[in-house]
Amino acid sequence: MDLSLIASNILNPPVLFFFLGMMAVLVKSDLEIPQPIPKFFSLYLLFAIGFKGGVELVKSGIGQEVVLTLLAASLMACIVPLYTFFILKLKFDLYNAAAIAATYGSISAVTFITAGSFLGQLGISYGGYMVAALALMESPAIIVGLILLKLATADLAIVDDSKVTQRDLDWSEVLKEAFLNSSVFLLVGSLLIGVMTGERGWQALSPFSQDMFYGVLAFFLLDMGLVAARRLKDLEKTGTFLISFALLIPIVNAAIGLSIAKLIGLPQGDALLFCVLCASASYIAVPAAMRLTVPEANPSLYVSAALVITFPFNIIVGIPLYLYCINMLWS
Amino acid sequence: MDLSLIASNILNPPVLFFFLGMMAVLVKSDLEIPQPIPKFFSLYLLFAIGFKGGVELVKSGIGQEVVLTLLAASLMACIVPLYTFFILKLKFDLYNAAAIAATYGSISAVTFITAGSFLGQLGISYGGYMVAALALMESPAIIVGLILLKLATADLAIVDDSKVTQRDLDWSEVLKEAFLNSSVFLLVGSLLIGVMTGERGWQALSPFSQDMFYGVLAFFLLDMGLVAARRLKDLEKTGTFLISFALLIPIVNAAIGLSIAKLIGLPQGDALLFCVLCASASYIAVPAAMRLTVPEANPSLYVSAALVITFPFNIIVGIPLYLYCINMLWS
Amino acid sequence: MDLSLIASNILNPPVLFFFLGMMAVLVKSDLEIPQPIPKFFSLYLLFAIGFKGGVELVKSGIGQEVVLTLLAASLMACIVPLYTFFILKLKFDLYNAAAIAATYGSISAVTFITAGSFLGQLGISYGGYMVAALALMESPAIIVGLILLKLATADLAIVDDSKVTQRDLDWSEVLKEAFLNSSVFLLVGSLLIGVMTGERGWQALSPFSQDMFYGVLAFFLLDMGLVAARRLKDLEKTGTFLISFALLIPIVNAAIGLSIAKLIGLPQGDALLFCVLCASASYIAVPAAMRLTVPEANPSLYVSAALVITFPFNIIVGIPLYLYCINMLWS
Amino acid sequence: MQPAKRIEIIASSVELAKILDGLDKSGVVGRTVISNVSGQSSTGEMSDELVNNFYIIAFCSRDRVNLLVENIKPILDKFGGVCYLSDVMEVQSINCVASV
Amino acid sequence: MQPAKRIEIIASSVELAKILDGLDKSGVVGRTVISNVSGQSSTGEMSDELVNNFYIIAFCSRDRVNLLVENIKPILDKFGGVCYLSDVMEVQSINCVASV
Amino acid sequence: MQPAKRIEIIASSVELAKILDGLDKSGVVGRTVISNVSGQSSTGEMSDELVNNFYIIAFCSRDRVNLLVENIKPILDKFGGVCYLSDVMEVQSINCVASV
Ligand SMILES: Nc1ncnc2c1ncn2[C@@H]1O[C@H](COP(=O)(O)O)[C@@H](O)[C@H]1O
Ligand SMILES: Nc1ncnc2c1ncn2[C@@H]1O[C@H](COP(=O)(O)O)[C@@H](O)[C@H]1O
Ligand SMILES: Nc1ncnc2c1ncn2[C@@H]1O[C@H](COP(=O)(O)O)[C@@H](O)[C@H]1O
Ligand code: NA
Ligand code: NA
Ligand code: NA
Repeated sequence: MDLSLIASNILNPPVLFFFLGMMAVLVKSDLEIPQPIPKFFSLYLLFAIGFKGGVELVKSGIGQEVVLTLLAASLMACIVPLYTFFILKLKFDLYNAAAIAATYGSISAVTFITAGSFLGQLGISYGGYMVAALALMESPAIIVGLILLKLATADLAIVDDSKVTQRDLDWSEVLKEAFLNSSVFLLVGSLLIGVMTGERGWQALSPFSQDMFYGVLAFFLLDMGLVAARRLKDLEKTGTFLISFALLIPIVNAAIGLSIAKLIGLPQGDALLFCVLCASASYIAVPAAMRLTVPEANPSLYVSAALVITFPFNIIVGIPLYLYCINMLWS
Repeated sequence: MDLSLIASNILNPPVLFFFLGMMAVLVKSDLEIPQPIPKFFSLYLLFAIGFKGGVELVKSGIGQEVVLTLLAASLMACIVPLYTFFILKLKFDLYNAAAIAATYGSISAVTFITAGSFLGQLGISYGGYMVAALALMESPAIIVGLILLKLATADLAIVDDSKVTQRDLDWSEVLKEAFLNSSVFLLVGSLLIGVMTGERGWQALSPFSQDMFYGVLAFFLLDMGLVAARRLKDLEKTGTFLISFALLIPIVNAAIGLSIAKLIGLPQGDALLFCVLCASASYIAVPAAMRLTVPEANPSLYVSAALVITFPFNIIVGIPLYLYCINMLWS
Repeated sequence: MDLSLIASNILNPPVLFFFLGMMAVLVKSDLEIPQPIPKFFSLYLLFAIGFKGGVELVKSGIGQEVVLTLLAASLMACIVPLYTFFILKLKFDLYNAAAIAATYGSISAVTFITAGSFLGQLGISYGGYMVAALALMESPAIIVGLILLKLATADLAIVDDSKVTQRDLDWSEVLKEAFLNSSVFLLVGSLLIGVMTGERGWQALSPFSQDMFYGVLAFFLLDMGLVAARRLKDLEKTGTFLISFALLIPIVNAAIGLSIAKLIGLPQGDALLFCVLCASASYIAVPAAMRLTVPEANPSLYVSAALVITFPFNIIVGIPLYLYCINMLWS
Repeated sequence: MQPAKRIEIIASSVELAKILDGLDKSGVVGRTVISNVSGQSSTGEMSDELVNNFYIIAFCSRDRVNLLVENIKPILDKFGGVCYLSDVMEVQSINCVASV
Repeated sequence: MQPAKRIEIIASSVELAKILDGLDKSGVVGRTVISNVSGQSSTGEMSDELVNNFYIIAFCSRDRVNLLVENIKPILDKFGGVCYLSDVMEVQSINCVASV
Repeated sequence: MQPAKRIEIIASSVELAKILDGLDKSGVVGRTVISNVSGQSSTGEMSDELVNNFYIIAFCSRDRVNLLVENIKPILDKFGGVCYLSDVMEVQSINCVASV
């Protein structure tokens, strides 16, 4: 059963195109999706998923389940960076620990979207409010990471004044970067537009936002495969600790997510997406924020872990694995 | 009734995405549609509207109504720059007056397209020949503006020889810029291809040219919102005279257009599009031509007025307002 | 009959958009499809044709006809550069002769795709394995050309040692360039994914890969028209020999292809595509390889001949002409 | 023709806003930005495919340079990126003349 | 290696054809054009998001420069844009050697 | 601030990998690549609309230049393309300092 789920996930065209992209780099083909096409496709995917979520949110309304899920999502976005920070501190300095923790506290929209399309292929539906959860979980980790860093370096500053440079974070800028970055903004904006225009807007936009979705996702994952594979060589510098972290933490987080989903009583589709949100790590929004707010941290650590290990792991093994566990526990 | 039309226009996804774009700039989000995606989308929209117009022109044939409309369109494209030039001369020098007049004599294809999609949502049809009117009205204003400038500066040259540099316009270049600029060329070309391939071409191309249309328009207006809002600060330099001009002249022109449409006896859909053509101003083709032919004029004046005031005004208020008036007068 | 086929080919929107692009350059319009849109479209077309080929290959299975066709395709890809090399040597030096021969031994995917869409319009089907033939015929000519060059310059080196620089070809690089260049890689990769995901993948991807196909092709040919026409002036330097070569060799190759197709007993659709593969010349993959492996050859010769003469000839006259002959001989 | 300076700055696109601010503060209003530039440096922190670099060229009068360096250097020190100066002759620039 | 000149021109894309003409007339055949560059200048006439700038780099022999300046300056005077010259050493360029 | 060199290389994109190799071999790790640049040269072999050019800028310490020229020149000799050197002052670059 597990194997058949993995197989039907891997035989998903988008996942296969991800492999094709990795393969292209490995055999040194000169295949390349020229920028800004992939950039635009990522905007398109956010737009499409947000809009669809909004339209469906109107249909389903906001019940108790929705409120509970959103609360749980916010909670997870705060807890994950907290506990991982202390694990990461064992091996990394404060800056890198904070940056990696923030990365894993946040989410990967593409992983979410791939899980959604996997559900679609299996004919399992999910609630539009999960898109709101996606939006909610993108940013808090950035704030939590920075607070942790602030506290930790304040401690340090007392111990040894010279080593640590005084950080005067521009909080308004941090908050702006966290909540108004283009991903969150477009996702939430499209969701609201979906809510406002409802079924009528859907009919006009869906040939573009729905029918193209799967194909664009395939092309986008082709590019992600290229990007991830080009970074494979970074893994040497990353070290086994971070590699193990990047493989195990998703499973731990998915397990926590699964427990919460069971507790709230989410249906299977929503439960999978919730697990995937918990298990995924950000490789776009958070890294961009970290470069500005924690320039001392090494981007090749936090980007590589999230992009080269956690992302492919979730895409290929994680999604069907989590669904398998859900199928077992829910039935 | 008016309010409900405005509401149903504003609840149009494309218009909402225009707002979203403006909002992104106002809250300083880093949302951006990377070039050349918006450039390509504008080509796509011209291609799609031209092709559709051509196919429908074949179906409907060319009757008296068509000929009258095209004549009226050409007339308006000549009259508007004429009368506005004299109004603008009250406050601006000859160069700027001519450039702004030409801008308002020409049209905005995106406004036309938005009006068309608004009609589509209301289930009101319009004739394919309106696309021909669109193409016809793009360029004459450039010529009229330059002739006016030539006459006016010739007058001046007699009065005070030193102030005005002798203009030796390269007319062949002006005509080329006016009639062969990429917008007009692609629009007319696609229209002709629509005429030539008719229903059979339509069946092959419409999944691309028709089904995607609404979504591409939404994305394009998102970008237009970004572009317009980034220029909001230009309004300070623009002055109240030009701001009032940019708000009132569209209404005046729409009223003239409406009278003509009533006179010719256009059906409601066509009448709205005709009004919108009269009321809109160019912020792409004419500015590009003016930069080359009247470099003395200040682009931030003519672009800002057309793009930051007239365009949003028409998109948001104008289109439903004009339709409201038409509904009143036609019934 | 011939004329009606030519007419129905020319009244194909994609072919008309090719004309429109050429026209834009001739009347000096500033129409331009900004990069990387055309680059992306070419990737899209390869992806779509490959995927479709794969899906259909699964349906039809691999019979004797398939194997024979693929063998014949490989054969033609080796024979054409061989015989044309000796013709070309009459007028060109070894380097240019080898480069042009390789260009004509390889194929133009866009010509193939245009022929496919022409068949689609006429309601004639073709086998998915023809896409495999397309992939098979892209690269061998590169190798054959280089071997010929190696042999020929070795001869020369004996005669006159000083004139020819010792060529130490990096064969691994040549083979990589030949078989892993992005076109071949994406085409074969998409074909394999089509084979693996079959009907289910088709249902998910076809709104993107199938419904958009025709429109993207039209836009892409618009750009090809622009590109080809901008190079028209190169024809002066090309000389009448190469111009005649570029017009006659496609017909000769198509005739050979036709005979083989008749011999194997291909159905009409497949026969047309086979002829078109034989008749077409590469203006992307092979030129890129030639720049690196035979830098002594003049790109404006081999690119112009393939792009400015052979490509339009096939698109406009060749495709319907070959089909006319096939219709005559098959019935 | 008169002497002027060319300032070239390359850094990650996430820093663009800060650098433009620095230019504004130094009164360097004339400038050109090339986006989506890719790069590599020896810091081991190779450039991101997901976050691109930008390349700014600004020509300005020689006496503005010191102020600019003061304003830009701390940003690059903190966030990374490079900045180089060189000498040019100004053929045409209304702006730069105005600012001399 | 031999001395040469680098010419840099930045202006609005609507002027590109004119500038290229100017280069042709001056015999500067070797050149590279970067399109879709964005910019800002002090003229108050800020650059257009709808009409982008271009950036041309041309390396040429030093004796061609005067003719070029003569041909290009009037265009920039009229339509705007900037042009700067600087000194470079030519490592490799068949074209430029040929034109010396 | 200390003196450094700017190396500029323009060639067809099909040669990019070779040139980057040459830079690597010469220890020039800091560099920026602008892709999709179009161009023209006097060789009669005009640039391709289908195969674009690239433009590389690399700033490096002056003593690296000779090695680089040795490694790059043969590639350009064979496949075409241009390379120019000029003097710059380094305001900021951790990389380049490190390599001095
Ligand atoms: N020596 C150099 N020459 C040219 N570009 C450089 C150089 N060093 C760094 N860069 C560019 O600046 C970016 C940021 O550098 P860094 O902050 O050192 O990671 C790199 O990705 C390159 O694009
Ligand atoms: N001092 C400068 N340094 C670099 N680029 C400039 C400078 N001045 C102007 N530019 C560029 O040239 C374009 C046209 O300038 P202008 O004609 O003055 O509006 C601007 O949009 C900038 O991209
Ligand atoms: N003198 C030059 N100045 C600037 N760019 C040049 C020059 N010569 C050649 N190039 C660029 O280098 C590319 C390749 O030149 P080539 O190898 O001579 O065909 C051209 O397409 C131009 O983009
Ligand atoms: Na997470
Ligand atoms: Na108007
Ligand atoms: Na062939």
